[in-house]
Amino acid sequence: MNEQTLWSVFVNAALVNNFVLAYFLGICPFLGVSAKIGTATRMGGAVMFVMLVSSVCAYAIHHLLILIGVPFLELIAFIAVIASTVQLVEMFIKKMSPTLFRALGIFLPLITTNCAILGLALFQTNRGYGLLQAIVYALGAGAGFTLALVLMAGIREKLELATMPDVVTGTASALIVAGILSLTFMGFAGLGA
Amino acid sequence: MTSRNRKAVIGTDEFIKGIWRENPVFVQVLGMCPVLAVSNTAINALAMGLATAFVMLMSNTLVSTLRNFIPKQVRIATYILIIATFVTIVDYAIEAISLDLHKSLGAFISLIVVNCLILGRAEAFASKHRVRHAVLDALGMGIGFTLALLCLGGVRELLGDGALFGVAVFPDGFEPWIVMILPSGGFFTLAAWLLLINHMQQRKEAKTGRVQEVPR
Amino acid sequence: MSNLLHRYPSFRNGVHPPESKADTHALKIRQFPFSPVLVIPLSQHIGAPAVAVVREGEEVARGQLLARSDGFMSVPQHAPASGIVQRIDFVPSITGKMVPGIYLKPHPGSSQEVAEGEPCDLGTASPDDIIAAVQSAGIVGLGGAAFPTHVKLKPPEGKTVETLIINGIECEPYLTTDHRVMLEHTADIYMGIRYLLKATTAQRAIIGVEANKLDAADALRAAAPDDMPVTTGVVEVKYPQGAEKMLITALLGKEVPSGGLPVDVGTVVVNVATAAEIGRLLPHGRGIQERVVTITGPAVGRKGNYRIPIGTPLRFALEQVDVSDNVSRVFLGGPMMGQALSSLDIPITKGTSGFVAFTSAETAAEEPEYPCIRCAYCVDACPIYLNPSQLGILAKNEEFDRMADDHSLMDCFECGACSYVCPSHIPLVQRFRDAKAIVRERQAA
Amino acid sequence: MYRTLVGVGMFCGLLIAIVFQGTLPVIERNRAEALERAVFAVLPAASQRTTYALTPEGEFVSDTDAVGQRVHAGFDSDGRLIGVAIEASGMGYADTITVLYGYAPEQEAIVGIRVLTSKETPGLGDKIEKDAVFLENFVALDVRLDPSGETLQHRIVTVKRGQKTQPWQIDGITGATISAKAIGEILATSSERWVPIINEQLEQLVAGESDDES
Amino acid sequence: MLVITAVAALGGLTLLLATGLVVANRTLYVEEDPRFDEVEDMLPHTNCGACGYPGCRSFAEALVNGDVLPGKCTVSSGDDRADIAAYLGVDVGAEERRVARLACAGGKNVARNHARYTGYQSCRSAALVAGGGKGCFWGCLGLGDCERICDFDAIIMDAQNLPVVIEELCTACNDCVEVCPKDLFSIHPASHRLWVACKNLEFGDDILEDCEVGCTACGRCAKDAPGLISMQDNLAVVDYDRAHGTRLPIERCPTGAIVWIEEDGHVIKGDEARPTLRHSSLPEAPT
Amino acid sequence: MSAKNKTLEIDTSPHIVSGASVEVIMRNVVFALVPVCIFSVYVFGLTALITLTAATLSCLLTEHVLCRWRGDRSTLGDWSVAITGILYGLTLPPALPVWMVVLGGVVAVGVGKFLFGGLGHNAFNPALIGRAFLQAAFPVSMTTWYPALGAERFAVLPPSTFTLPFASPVYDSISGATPLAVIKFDGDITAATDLLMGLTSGSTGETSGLLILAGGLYLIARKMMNWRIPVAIFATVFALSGVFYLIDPAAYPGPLFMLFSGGLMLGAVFMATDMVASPMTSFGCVLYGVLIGALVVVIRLWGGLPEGVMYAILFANAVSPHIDNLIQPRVYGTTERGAS
Ligand SMILES: Cc1cc2nc3c(=O)[nH]c(=O)nc-3n(C[C@H](O)[C@H](O)[C@H](O)COP(=O)(O)O)c2cc1C
Ligand SMILES: Cc1cc2nc3c(=O)[nH]c(=O)nc-3n(C[C@H](O)[C@H](O)[C@H](O)COP(=O)(O)O)c2cc1C
Ligand SMILES: Cc1cc2nc3c(=O)[nH]c(=O)nc-3n(C[C@H](O)[C@H](O)[C@H](O)COP(=O)(O)O)c2cc1C
Ligand SMILES: Cc1cc2nc3c(=O)[nH]c(=O)nc-3n(C[C@H](O)[C@H](O)[C@H](O)CO)c2cc1C
Ligand code: SF4
Ligand code: SF4
Ligand code: SF4
Ligand code: SF4
Ligand code: FES
Repeated sequence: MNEQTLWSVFVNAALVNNFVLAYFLGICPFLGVSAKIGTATRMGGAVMFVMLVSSVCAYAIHHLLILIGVPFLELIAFIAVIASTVQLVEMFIKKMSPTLFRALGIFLPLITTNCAILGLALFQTNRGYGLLQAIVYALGAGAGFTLALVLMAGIREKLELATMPDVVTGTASALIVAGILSLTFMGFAGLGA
Repeated sequence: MTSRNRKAVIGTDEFIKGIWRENPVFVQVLGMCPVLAVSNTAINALAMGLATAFVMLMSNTLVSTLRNFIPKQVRIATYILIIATFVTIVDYAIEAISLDLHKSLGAFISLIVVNCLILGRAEAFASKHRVRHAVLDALGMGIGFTLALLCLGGVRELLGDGALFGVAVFPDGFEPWIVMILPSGGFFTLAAWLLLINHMQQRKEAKTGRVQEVPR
Repeated sequence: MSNLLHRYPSFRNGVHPPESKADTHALKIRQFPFSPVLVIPLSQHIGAPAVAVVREGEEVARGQLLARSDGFMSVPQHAPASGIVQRIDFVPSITGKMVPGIYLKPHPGSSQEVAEGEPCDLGTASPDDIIAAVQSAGIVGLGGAAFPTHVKLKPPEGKTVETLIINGIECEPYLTTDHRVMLEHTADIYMGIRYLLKATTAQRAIIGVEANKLDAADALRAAAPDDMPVTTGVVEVKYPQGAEKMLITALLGKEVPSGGLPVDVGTVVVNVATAAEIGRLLPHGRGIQERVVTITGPAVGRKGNYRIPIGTPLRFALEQVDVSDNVSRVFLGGPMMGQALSSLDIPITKGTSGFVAFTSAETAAEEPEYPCIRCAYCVDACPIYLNPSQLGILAKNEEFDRMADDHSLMDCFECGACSYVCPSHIPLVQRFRDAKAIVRERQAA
Repeated sequence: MYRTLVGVGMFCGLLIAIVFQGTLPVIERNRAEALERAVFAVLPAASQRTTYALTPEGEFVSDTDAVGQRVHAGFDSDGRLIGVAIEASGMGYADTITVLYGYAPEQEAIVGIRVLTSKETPGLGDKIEKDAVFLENFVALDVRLDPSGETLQHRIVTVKRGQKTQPWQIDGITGATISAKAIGEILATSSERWVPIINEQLEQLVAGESDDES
Repeated sequence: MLVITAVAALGGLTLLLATGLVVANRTLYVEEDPRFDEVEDMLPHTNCGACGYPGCRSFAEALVNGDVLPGKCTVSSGDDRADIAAYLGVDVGAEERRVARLACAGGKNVARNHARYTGYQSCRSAALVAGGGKGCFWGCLGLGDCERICDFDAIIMDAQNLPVVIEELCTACNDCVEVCPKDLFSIHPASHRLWVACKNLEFGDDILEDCEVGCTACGRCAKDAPGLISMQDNLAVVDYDRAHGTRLPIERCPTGAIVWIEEDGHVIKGDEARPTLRHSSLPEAPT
Repeated sequence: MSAKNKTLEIDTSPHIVSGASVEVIMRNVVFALVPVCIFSVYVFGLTALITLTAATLSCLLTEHVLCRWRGDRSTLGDWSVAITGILYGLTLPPALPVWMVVLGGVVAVGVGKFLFGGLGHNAFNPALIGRAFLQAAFPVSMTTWYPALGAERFAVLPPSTFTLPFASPVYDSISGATPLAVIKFDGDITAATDLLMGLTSGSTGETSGLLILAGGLYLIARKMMNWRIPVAIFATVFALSGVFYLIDPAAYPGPLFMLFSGGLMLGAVFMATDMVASPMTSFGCVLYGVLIGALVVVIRLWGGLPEGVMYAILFANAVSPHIDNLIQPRVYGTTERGAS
């Protein structure tokens, strides 16, 4: 059992131990989808949504597997269930609201095979979060991911118009900015204690 | 773009390309999370690299073996299942071998499941090639990945701890650069490697006067 | 100076270039002689060129119609002097292109007498009559744009003009034409306003004067007729106060909608010199033959304000005022918005409010261009509240569509305030001109 | 399609289950050893241990399947209770710190501490694991109960290095004040909860027959 | 026992998920361009986002829509990318190659400036100031807007400040046509060899004061090739709808304003045309 | 008359310029910083002089070398890197080993400026990047403070200053804690007059708030600095900390203490105002200032670290493109703002 307050869970996941900048989770989309602010924002929203879904799924699976006595299937069950659930949601959104799909749905496949989602499921299980804590954790992690992504996108949009030296290609510049952001986020240490 | 003649591709190329030309870390920039997260020491980097390589090897083999039996619609799901299985296996194996190592790699062993690199090789390569080639490909990619991780882990451990594989390298009194072991150090080190590689590439191009096709 | 003591109304932002008007603002308007040959382009205004009604070799009298207007968006051209039509041919123009025009050789000793036409009687004429008379007098905006004035006077269907604004701002450095006109032709201005008020059916008129011309404001106020709803508003000295949008904002607190015309906020803006010309010409039914031009600048020996016949080649004009040998740049209009001349064969036209000549000594050394340091000087200067810095960066990256779509490029009216203040010496307005041209072409395509 | 997917699924299940069963004994042994090492480290005089769970009713039971928070009682070779090893955690500089500390009822003091997990900055925050002066604090850190037996007489606090004057104070670490304070907080909170309970139920903690639960 | 539970559990789970997806696929199917699926299939399905698109599917859509090139995908091998390119490229039929051609030959060695332009170095800006100061109002200002805008490096400014189109590199993208303030470029099939390299609309030898290679509208070329070449607005105009494979019209052109472009890009003038050997620029001529 | 045969020069308008230039602005910032540096040397003695010199020189040299390496002309002439160097030096602890100072200077200009494309393109404040890097790399050295007004400060150098490159510094005789650390970890408050006069331990430049304010006022008067940013920061810090002080004066420090302690003055006046990394519009600058102020208060009061000005400014740098996107001036004659 874990007794962290919800606020502390949230601040920790969002700022102090930001998923991307401190835990290195979800780096691929962080580098890939952070070139435009608009895309980054929508991606962030989609991540937050998937995190919620998978957090709830993971909570359920974890307890179910313990119940039937095969906790060692956790990893494979997590990934299979999360991936399928997200795919179902994706199809559902595509059918029901093409606009929402354009805005959020197209990011969903990208997110399922992303460390941040599985990492969230594993961490919340490791830490023994209760359902409510797990949900807040997912929200915090999603918010932190979005924040990092959007800040990154803002800077990259600006850098797109800059005359960087030839050796600095897209990925390298993104990594440098990420490093600096990570330095910056160290300032939040100790908050939410 | 001209299509290269596929038949002419011999096995060695499958092996070599992953190490340098299509290096998963430095060229394809894939699977960055474990690369950055567990490259704070050379040991971790090596272990992570080997674990990933093992999973890739096994899943590539199995996928390639089964490639003609797996229906198209469910192939991704199948690959994920296969990969997850081997990851679980590796996870338990490492835990059995060394609890400490397992602890320091943390969740990132499990996260090999979602490493884009492995699924990428399964889908892009193993599902279309014969087992022998798939194995070579996995080996090449795995070694490339491990080497890249070592490049990072080495630099980070050296500066961040003054040691390499846990063995002190600098004389006493060395002031460690703690930033290198911190997350930002991971980003900076990888960026530095990329800059170096870009620089070398450009120097080479400038020399040969040829604009290489670099994936942008 | 007076700016510091009083708070005069103004628009937001803008810049304060040195005024450089002291050399000429006290000098009375003097009459210029005729040059040996007058070069009269058929298109001295925005719109369709006039159509010549004289033949080569024909004898014309001063004030006689040389070319008639070609449609509503066009004005006629009158002979600036009595003489012989030498040639109807291509004449040099400020755009660098040769354009159709008339070479008129004045008779030696041609008098300054002008042929009378059909007067337009203020008491009896209908608004439409006045508008027609303004057109046939060949009047265009003398403020610089040379837009046919009668077109402005006729509000589009469904719009009404409430306020007539007379633009006596003259915010360009160096120029003092309007200043002198306000001092010396006060009566003509008020006569012109009477015509304009009647033509536009506006309720009132405001004469806008910058605070550096308080003597002109005093003169106008002193001479204001009691029976006219006209006031004189003094506004802050600031560039580009004279731009009609800025002036309307300063005087009325309204903003002309983007892409709209002054009439959208119930106003028409007419330059003082234009108003004076209307008041001078319409009672006699004459057409424009000359205009007041400031000739000044470090390269000019006898600076001053001159009444110069239309068509006088610049070379002749400069010779008359003892231009220095090492003149290197001549700008038509002031230094902020004026056009540089490539050749002295270009004639003075109706739109020429002044020209400024610099010697090579004033030609500043080329300053190196730095990257934009985002100092926001330009943002604080732009009277249209654009973000010239961002526009400049986008222009450098050739993101023209983004400039237009996201950053309102097309609202830029090229006042140059941003380029003026930029500490990085970035040629902002030049880039915007290029970008606007490209965007316009893309939109047309 | 179904056949492949389900087939692969079942095959995977089989594979995992086999590996799991194969490695389980080794892993369990590893874990038990690690735990044992930790427990004996924080209770230096102990040589055997029994794991208890605190049931919701507030009883200690040594049943391995019982639900409830676990503590590990350490005994010397004669079966005399040396102390109790308790796990506690709290927020450190970077992330949650988990420690195992040994409480000796006889001395009414904390007699050892071991950091189980911490992400504190290497070279700084990780001094809480390595700094000799700091660890010295935990040879006998006073957690005396006040006469009522319900709370501690003095709550544990961390003070600046060199300013320790009382046995319940922790001498901090320069340059890692935050981590050192966090340890103090963790111990204070945990001891305030556990010490009264343990003292009340001392008699339930007796040397058990099962040392290794595997 | 454990093994059986595990096998059963995973078997059940996969069965459940597969059923769910199959049912969903039936009920929630949305009609789309089939090429999306095809192209998506050729992609590696890693959904890594490295291409900058949110997942392989979006990338496939972008590929089909022509917004992006296959090389953006870093995961797939060169062969796969080639396959995709080939798949998408099928409908680009073999068309005649088209290139940009410049209608001005007035480099600084043969054409004069009236005034010295010192402002922002861009043809567009210069063109707004008295046409740029060049004697010939229609001629190239030589400040290289076209060179800068060409994304394919197909234009270089030569020593005489005239743009030269490298035909192999030119993709006929039209950018230079749009950018030139003097409208000097137009896109032509590469087979158009006969070329009028002037746009000056003035008449007579006065032109030669400003530019030694301008078209004086003498009309000899039109006489030599009646029908093919006509004089319009004081300028020779080639009617490419007729057979234009003849070099004849250039022979008597006195200035060399009409030229013949060889296959290798070499430009040939008629014998009458004064060969211009000068390489230094002409002095500025005040007017 | 020969004038008529002259070839005229033509140019696009405007034909006159205001004369403002980057060098002049940057040079004046350097002038405004000089008193701060002098005072800091007075307070900390020789070691501060060495630190400031090493910081400035390392930045200048890095810029020069990198420009040359890139094949451009050196951009030392625009004075901007001199500001970076001096400000970077002013953020460092006075007794920091010179080798660390140089390393941070290389990072400041190399990573913080050059890799981003040089002057005008850096997304973050380069001086602070140098400091943030050092803070993360050598946290102990970066939080070891040399005491102010030591008796021998002009005679004896602390042993740490000339530590061998890459070796750990020795800080034996050094003590001293910043007012912020004192209040955070011990709960004591430093006297206000000491703070105001700058007679406290701390970074080289966080000594005299009054001199910094004077420099800022000079630049504001010459319109080389946007006054809204420091004012917004001060107002926010004052208001927020004031509220908490009123709620519980025992637990929270007073607003004046908050204003004059730590790097707030230097940061708010000279570093947050770096035009390159701050928003363009007036309202955007106010928002930016409020964000920095609020972060400073949050980090100081509830965070783990005693001081948060650097992190607050870097974070706000990262937010500033978004502020610029969201807060665009409303274009004349329209009702919407300019940018999307
Ligand atoms: C195409 C065009 C149409 C215009 N139509 C009108 C009009 O209908 N009514 C009017 O009052 N002014 C009209 N104007 C004049 C403008 O309001 C303005 O006075 C003129 O462009 C000169 O302004 P400037 O000297 O500030 O550049 C028109 C201008 C242009 C360019
Ligand atoms: C930047 C700028 C500055 C201007 N300055 C003046 C000025 O000082 N005086 C003036 O009469 N018109 C000035 N104008 C032109 C006015 O906008 C407007 O066209 C003119 O007052 C209309 O009168 P007109 O058509 O009778 O010339 C300026 C225009 C612009 C774009
Ligand atoms: C990169 C970095 C890492 C840090 N890590 C720790 C840490 O792990 N534990 C800690 O207590 N303080 C850590 N700190 C905080 C500072 O060292 C802080 O100033 C110090 O704890 C204050 O203690 P002092 O007053 O004894 O110097 C860190 C600071 C930085 C910049
Ligand atoms: C008011 C003002 C403040 C400045 N502050 C900084 C600063 O904090 N850090 C810095 O590196 N440069 C600063 N500069 C200088 C300049 O903007 C800096 O070199 C650029 O950030 C480098 O591109 C400042 C300049 C001005 C005008
Ligand atoms: S030129 Fe355009 S952008 Fe510049 S200040 Fe004037 S209106 Fe604004
Ligand atoms: S005035 Fe110049 S340097 Fe300043 S923000 Fe504008 S464009 Fe940039
Ligand atoms: S062809 Fe046009 S765009 Fe190119 S240099 Fe000449 S004038 Fe400029
Ligand atoms: S801009 Fe386009 S059309 Fe012109 S030369 Fe370059 S590729 Fe050819
Ligand atoms: S490895 Fe790709 S998101 Fe983590």
